[in-house]
Amino acid sequence: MSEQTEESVRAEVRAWLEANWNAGLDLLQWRNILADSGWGMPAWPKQWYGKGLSAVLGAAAESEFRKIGAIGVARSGVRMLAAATLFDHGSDFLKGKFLRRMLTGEDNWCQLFSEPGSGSDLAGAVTRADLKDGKWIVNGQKVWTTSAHHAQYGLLLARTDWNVPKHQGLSYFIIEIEQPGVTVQPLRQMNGHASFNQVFFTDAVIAPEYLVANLGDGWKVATTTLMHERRGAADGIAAGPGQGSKRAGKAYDQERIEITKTMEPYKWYPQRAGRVDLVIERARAAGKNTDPVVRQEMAKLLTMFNAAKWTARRARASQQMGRPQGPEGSLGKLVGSHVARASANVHTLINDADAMLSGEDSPMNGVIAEILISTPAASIAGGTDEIQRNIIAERVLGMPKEPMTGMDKPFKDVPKNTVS
Amino acid sequence: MSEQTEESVRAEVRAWLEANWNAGLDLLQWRNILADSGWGMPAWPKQWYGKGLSAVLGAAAESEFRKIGAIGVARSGVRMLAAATLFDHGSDFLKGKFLRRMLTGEDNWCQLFSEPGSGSDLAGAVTRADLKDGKWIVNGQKVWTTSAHHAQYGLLLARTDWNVPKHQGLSYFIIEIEQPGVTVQPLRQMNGHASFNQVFFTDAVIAPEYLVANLGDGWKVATTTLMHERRGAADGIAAGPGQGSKRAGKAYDQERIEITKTMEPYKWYPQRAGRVDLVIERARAAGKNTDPVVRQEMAKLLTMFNAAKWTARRARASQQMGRPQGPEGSLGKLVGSHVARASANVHTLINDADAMLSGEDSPMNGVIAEILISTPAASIAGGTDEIQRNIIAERVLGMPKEPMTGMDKPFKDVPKNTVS
Amino acid sequence: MFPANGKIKPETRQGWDSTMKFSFSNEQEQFRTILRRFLAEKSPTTEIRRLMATDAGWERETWQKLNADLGLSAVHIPEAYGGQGFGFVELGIVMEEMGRALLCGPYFSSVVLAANAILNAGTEDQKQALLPGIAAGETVAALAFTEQNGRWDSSGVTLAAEPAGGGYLLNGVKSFVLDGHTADLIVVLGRAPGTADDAGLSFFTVRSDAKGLERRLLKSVDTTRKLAMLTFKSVQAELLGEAGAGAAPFSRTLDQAAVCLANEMVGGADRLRQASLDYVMMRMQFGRPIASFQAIKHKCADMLVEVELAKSAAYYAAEAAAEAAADLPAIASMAKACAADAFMQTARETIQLHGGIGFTWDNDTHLWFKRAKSSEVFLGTPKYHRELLMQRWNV
Amino acid sequence: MFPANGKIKPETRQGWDSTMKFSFSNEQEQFRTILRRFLAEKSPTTEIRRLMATDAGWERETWQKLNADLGLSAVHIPEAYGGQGFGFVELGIVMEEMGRALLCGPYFSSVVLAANAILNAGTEDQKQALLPGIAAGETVAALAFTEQNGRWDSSGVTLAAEPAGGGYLLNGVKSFVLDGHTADLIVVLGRAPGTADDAGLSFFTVRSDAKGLERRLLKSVDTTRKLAMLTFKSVQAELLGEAGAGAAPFSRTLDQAAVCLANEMVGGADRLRQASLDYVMMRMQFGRPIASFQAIKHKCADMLVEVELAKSAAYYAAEAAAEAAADLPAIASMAKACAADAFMQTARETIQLHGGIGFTWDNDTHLWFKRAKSSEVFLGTPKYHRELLMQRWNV
Repeated sequence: MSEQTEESVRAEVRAWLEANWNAGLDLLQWRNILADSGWGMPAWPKQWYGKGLSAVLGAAAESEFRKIGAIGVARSGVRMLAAATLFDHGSDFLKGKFLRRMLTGEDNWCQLFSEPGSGSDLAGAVTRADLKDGKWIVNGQKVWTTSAHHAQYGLLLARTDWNVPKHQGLSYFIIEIEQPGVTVQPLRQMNGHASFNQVFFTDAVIAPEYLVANLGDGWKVATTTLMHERRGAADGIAAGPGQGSKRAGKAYDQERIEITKTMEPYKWYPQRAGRVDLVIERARAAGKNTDPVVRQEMAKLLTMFNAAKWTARRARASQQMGRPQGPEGSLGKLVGSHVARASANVHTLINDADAMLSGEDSPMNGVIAEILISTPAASIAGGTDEIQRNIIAERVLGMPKEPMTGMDKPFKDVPKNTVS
Repeated sequence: MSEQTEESVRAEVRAWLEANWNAGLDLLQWRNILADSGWGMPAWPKQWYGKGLSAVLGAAAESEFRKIGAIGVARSGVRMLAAATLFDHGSDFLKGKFLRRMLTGEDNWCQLFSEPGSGSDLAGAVTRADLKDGKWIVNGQKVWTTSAHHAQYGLLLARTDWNVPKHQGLSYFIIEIEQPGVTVQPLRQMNGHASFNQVFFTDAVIAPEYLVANLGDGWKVATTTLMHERRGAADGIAAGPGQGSKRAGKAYDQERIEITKTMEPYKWYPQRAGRVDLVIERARAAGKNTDPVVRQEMAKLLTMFNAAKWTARRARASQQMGRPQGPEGSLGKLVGSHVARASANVHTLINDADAMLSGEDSPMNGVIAEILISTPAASIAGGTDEIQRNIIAERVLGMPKEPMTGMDKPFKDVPKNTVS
Repeated sequence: MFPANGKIKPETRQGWDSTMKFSFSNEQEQFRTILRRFLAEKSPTTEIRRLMATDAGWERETWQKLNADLGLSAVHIPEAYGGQGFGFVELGIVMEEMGRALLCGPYFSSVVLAANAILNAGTEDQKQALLPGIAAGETVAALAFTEQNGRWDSSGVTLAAEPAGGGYLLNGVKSFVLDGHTADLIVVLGRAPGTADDAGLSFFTVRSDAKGLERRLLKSVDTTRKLAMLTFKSVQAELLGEAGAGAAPFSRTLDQAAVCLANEMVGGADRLRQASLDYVMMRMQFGRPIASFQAIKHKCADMLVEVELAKSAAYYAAEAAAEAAADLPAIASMAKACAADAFMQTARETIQLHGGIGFTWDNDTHLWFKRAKSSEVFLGTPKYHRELLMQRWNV
Repeated sequence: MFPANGKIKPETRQGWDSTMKFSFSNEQEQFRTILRRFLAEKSPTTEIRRLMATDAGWERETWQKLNADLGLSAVHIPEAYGGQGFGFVELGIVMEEMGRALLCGPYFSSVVLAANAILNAGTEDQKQALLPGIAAGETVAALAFTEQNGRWDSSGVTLAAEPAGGGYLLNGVKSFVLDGHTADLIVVLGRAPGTADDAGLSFFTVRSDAKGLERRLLKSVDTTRKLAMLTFKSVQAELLGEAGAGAAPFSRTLDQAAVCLANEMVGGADRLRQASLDYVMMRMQFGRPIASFQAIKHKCADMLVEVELAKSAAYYAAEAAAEAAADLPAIASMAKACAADAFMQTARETIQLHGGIGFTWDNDTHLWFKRAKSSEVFLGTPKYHRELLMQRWNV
């Protein structure tokens, strides 16, 4: 066992799948088998539904699943971040209570960090948790929560001490969403979609054992969650589901339903990114591909788009070669929003008068219109361009932070937003 | 006398010029007549070479000079700022000593505020003046001084107290340039011109009576000088000379020499501004006027250029109507640098390969080349774009200043540039 | 008054340029102040959101009340035709304030497009007959000139107009018609079969209930300003003005419309700029108003520059229209391009400065953002007008 | 290896795109490190300023020493012709580091332009005869293709080449010839009288002392890279390669040169970006390093983005050239346009971040600023290459 090679692992997985995988199984039943076997999360520790394999060997094992199209454990949404956070900071009680049902897909999770009054300044959260007769009572509001309306549990950042500086007064909880004190409402965007929720807490209750790490450790724990989120984002679809196969079988049918549900909030994301892929085809269709001015703008856009793509490839390549991360890894988010903006402009140039139309009346049955009113989100969601520039300047270029005032004040004395 | 109308003033001036003006006079002789008569600076007080007229009546009087092309007093360079500053803060001794020779042109003046270590942060000056046996001893370096090599006197901002916050430790002096302790060197720019000087002080001496206002008032006095400078800049050529006429006569000949000398540092300024006036003509000459992409860029440039011009006209119009100054008045400097940059790009597009050439080998005998290597100054000289944006945000839009650290520290304890 | 072709060298502009006032009179400023207060009250965003959700996009009662109170539809229409007899400078003020308030009403379609077409093309009798109703706000008219090819000039006009009995029969399809589905009177641009471009163009008038006329609301990005597609199947129409002489009045109408749209756009842009400033002054992050962050300050400064430059171009163009200046065509294109870029840029930055909130439906920014997007292309993109500018300056 | 025409659909690129490495090997990184140290030592700005003030712009002794030490001129020339036999990726590294160091030497003219023209057009014997000298740095060659019309493709070539005796007689004028006034060997692009564009093009070689050849240094913005005008009056020349078949090797040479220039430009841009960062970290204003001001931080972040994207395009293009990839022509144009914009933008911002100091002669920024300006147009402006990109992708 200690002497495992990639080949031995692959062989073992193939044999195990040979013996156990059956598309006719009920999805939940199959995932319980996976959890018991440890093959669902081979890189997790043995005592927690895993095989204790290295990341590399774990990836090898998972690739054997993909080869034959065997379904894996549930990975979508926030559950993997929740799990990673629990492994870093959670008690065995919490791991025991939650990990398994994450993998089986019985529980869905959401993240409750952002607030109307604290967007870029997450640590400025004012949602409060107060201990009353042995229970935590939560009041406040969170926002930009994805799929809270499907979630059973949430990762909550709340303020438990107002007399210490802002980063020190936060605590990290797991909260049950399905309780009277929690109200989940959709948050509609300017493009008509509602990809996010607002979550309101009125005397919502948390059992004391659902505190993660120690009282006042909230910022530290939230930082690890965010760190895992960035990593996940970095290696792309890691957190996303296994992309619906066309295969037949009860398990596949059930997985397809699950995927549709989890992907629903994301269906406009390609438009948010500007749909560079449509530019040449639309230009030809509209007869604008011969316009020298439009050609210049298309060329600028496609150049930036390709350069950005290749920059990401460079980052991955040097990572794979085990080199220290260069600057090229941190630019994607910012460049992506430049690309989205430029693409929306080019689509406007190309579609001209038709750019005024939407729905069935607009080109590609509304897709073009959706690009034009979705791209503004690219420079905001997941950290504004301005925050990205701060990060690049400070973390990549090592430039000094701005002198911050009142970091040592008790949070109650720090000026904050009264309304959102 | 108290009941003067514009017409009575104009009549009086015409009569006086009729009796006194003669192009055959020696320029110095004529200007002494002007100084004695008060018609050289009609808006100055009577006891100081003026007529004590209102600004409006003074302007009327001066326009009579222009009508017949009579030469006025010397106005070029910094002298008018020096005079205005002396009227605001100078002792009668100083006015008596300097004002007359400013008007006759016998003395030229320069401004000694900026330092290598303090550009945007003028109040951070470290040139020091120390009182030794009843004289001020100056050591340090000033830079970006125009025409110091022709100047007899300078307006000097120097630090006389290092133990108080930076704005409180400055004093304002008049310093004789022609003395052993002062060395004037030309400062060559990337375009080959040397419009400015560096001025070095090594134990340069200032008589105590040459202190303007009180010790420690330096920043207050410098601010008035800068305020007059901005005004001057606002109504354009106010500080510039009377634009060499073609007329014959000894006085004219001498004035032409004076003008050539004073205008020398400014001869590349039109190129710095981008020479928008040449764009269409150059495009036609290079056959690029039919290129749709070049046409777009020309149209963008000419639109910005005209909108900027009309914005300035709006500001002047509402000023003339006595309305409170609107935002449009404060944008010219920043827009000017956008125009210059855009124009350099358009000239590059138009001249293509020829944009690599300079001197006789380049289009318009080097003018195009000079545009390409002079426009970068437009976004720096007289306040960088960044400083302009701060000014617009704070003074026009009323946005809060950034929290400044250590404004109350003794200047000696404030971090500063060791080298330039 | 208008030169046969609007062509004129930029150099020669300087002459009459000097006759420009570059400022509004005190009376004009007063008019603006009253109007701004009035529209702020009549067109709060709750009202905008209510009307934009309807198919019509406006309501006759509110519209007529609006005209009864201030006679807005009459502002630039000559007194001889029931108007107030002001000029394009005053009309520009109305446009700017309507753009600021995002008023939902058929003003641009009826007063700017249709009325000017009638003024430019119609006979004396027709002006007498048609304009008073528009000026009073009782008749709502629309101008149908663009077709599905989306071209903004005469080259796009294919609708066939053939003489029949006393009048004409129209066959064809018009699209992107502002308020075309709700107007009482449709002014239509058609051409004699076999003609092309500027030749053979004529204006016609059609009543909205005319037989063979089908009107369909188009789904649009900016729901505060409705677009319609009009299908003409042998529709009886009356000639407006002189047969085959439509080209000159048409391009004149387009120039005037571009000037009006430019002024409307700077109004919208200025509203957003102010809203952004108000928001960043009150929004706290990291224990200080975000307005104290240099990146935010510089963005707001740049927005001010954009908007003020665009205002200068729009105001200048309004004066040029008022004076029927020789190079109005060039100036109109310049103002349209300049204001469209400034409005779009300001709208983008306003969302950005609001952060996530700015992208939500409940925040009002998107109402103006969508107006900016549709105004950017309506009457031709900035690119289109920059090319026109070069042509009109004979570059 | 090269397709008859470089045309290929962007979609189909993805295939071989996946064979790209997107990283330099450890050996290549070592080579870069050595080279950077070496050039920093050989080409301090004092040396650049000394040489740029001379008419020649470089010195033979220094140049030959440089080649003796590292054999830089031999890097990408095949071993069969006295080279080191590396490819365009290694050549790209040399270019980037030379751009960073702003080395004053005839590298681009001799090794990139002339040697590649000989490699692409020459016969086996001619390569044997001409390349070893260039690879050793003993022969300095120049490529004369552009003329006073300043066009960068075959359409601009008018120099007449007519057979005479064994060889050819050249008549015409070449301009913008890199190091044309100092090179020992001139490779000339001419055409058969009566032909146009790609037809009838041939390469020729001429010795610098040839009778009837006049060479004149041109005054240029960037004095670190000299340009010359060459006048040919019945100059005896030797045909290089096949008569009338010059078009394909010429466009191939231009693509390879564009890739090399792109890599040189990102080297210069990166040098300026780093210099800006160093300066703002050290420069104090208002009692704090200006690097702590958000406006400065964001500018530096944007500069990094510009430069890193341009690097990606330049590196990708170098690999495409190394693999003689089917759409090298498109990628070369993309890289040239992208790197030129990034270099110019970085140069402007570097002056801006330095403030007044950055505009002075004694500050080194202007040396790179002027290189950026001349590189922006040399081999064609970004606009020109963007249009080529669209053509080469059949858009």
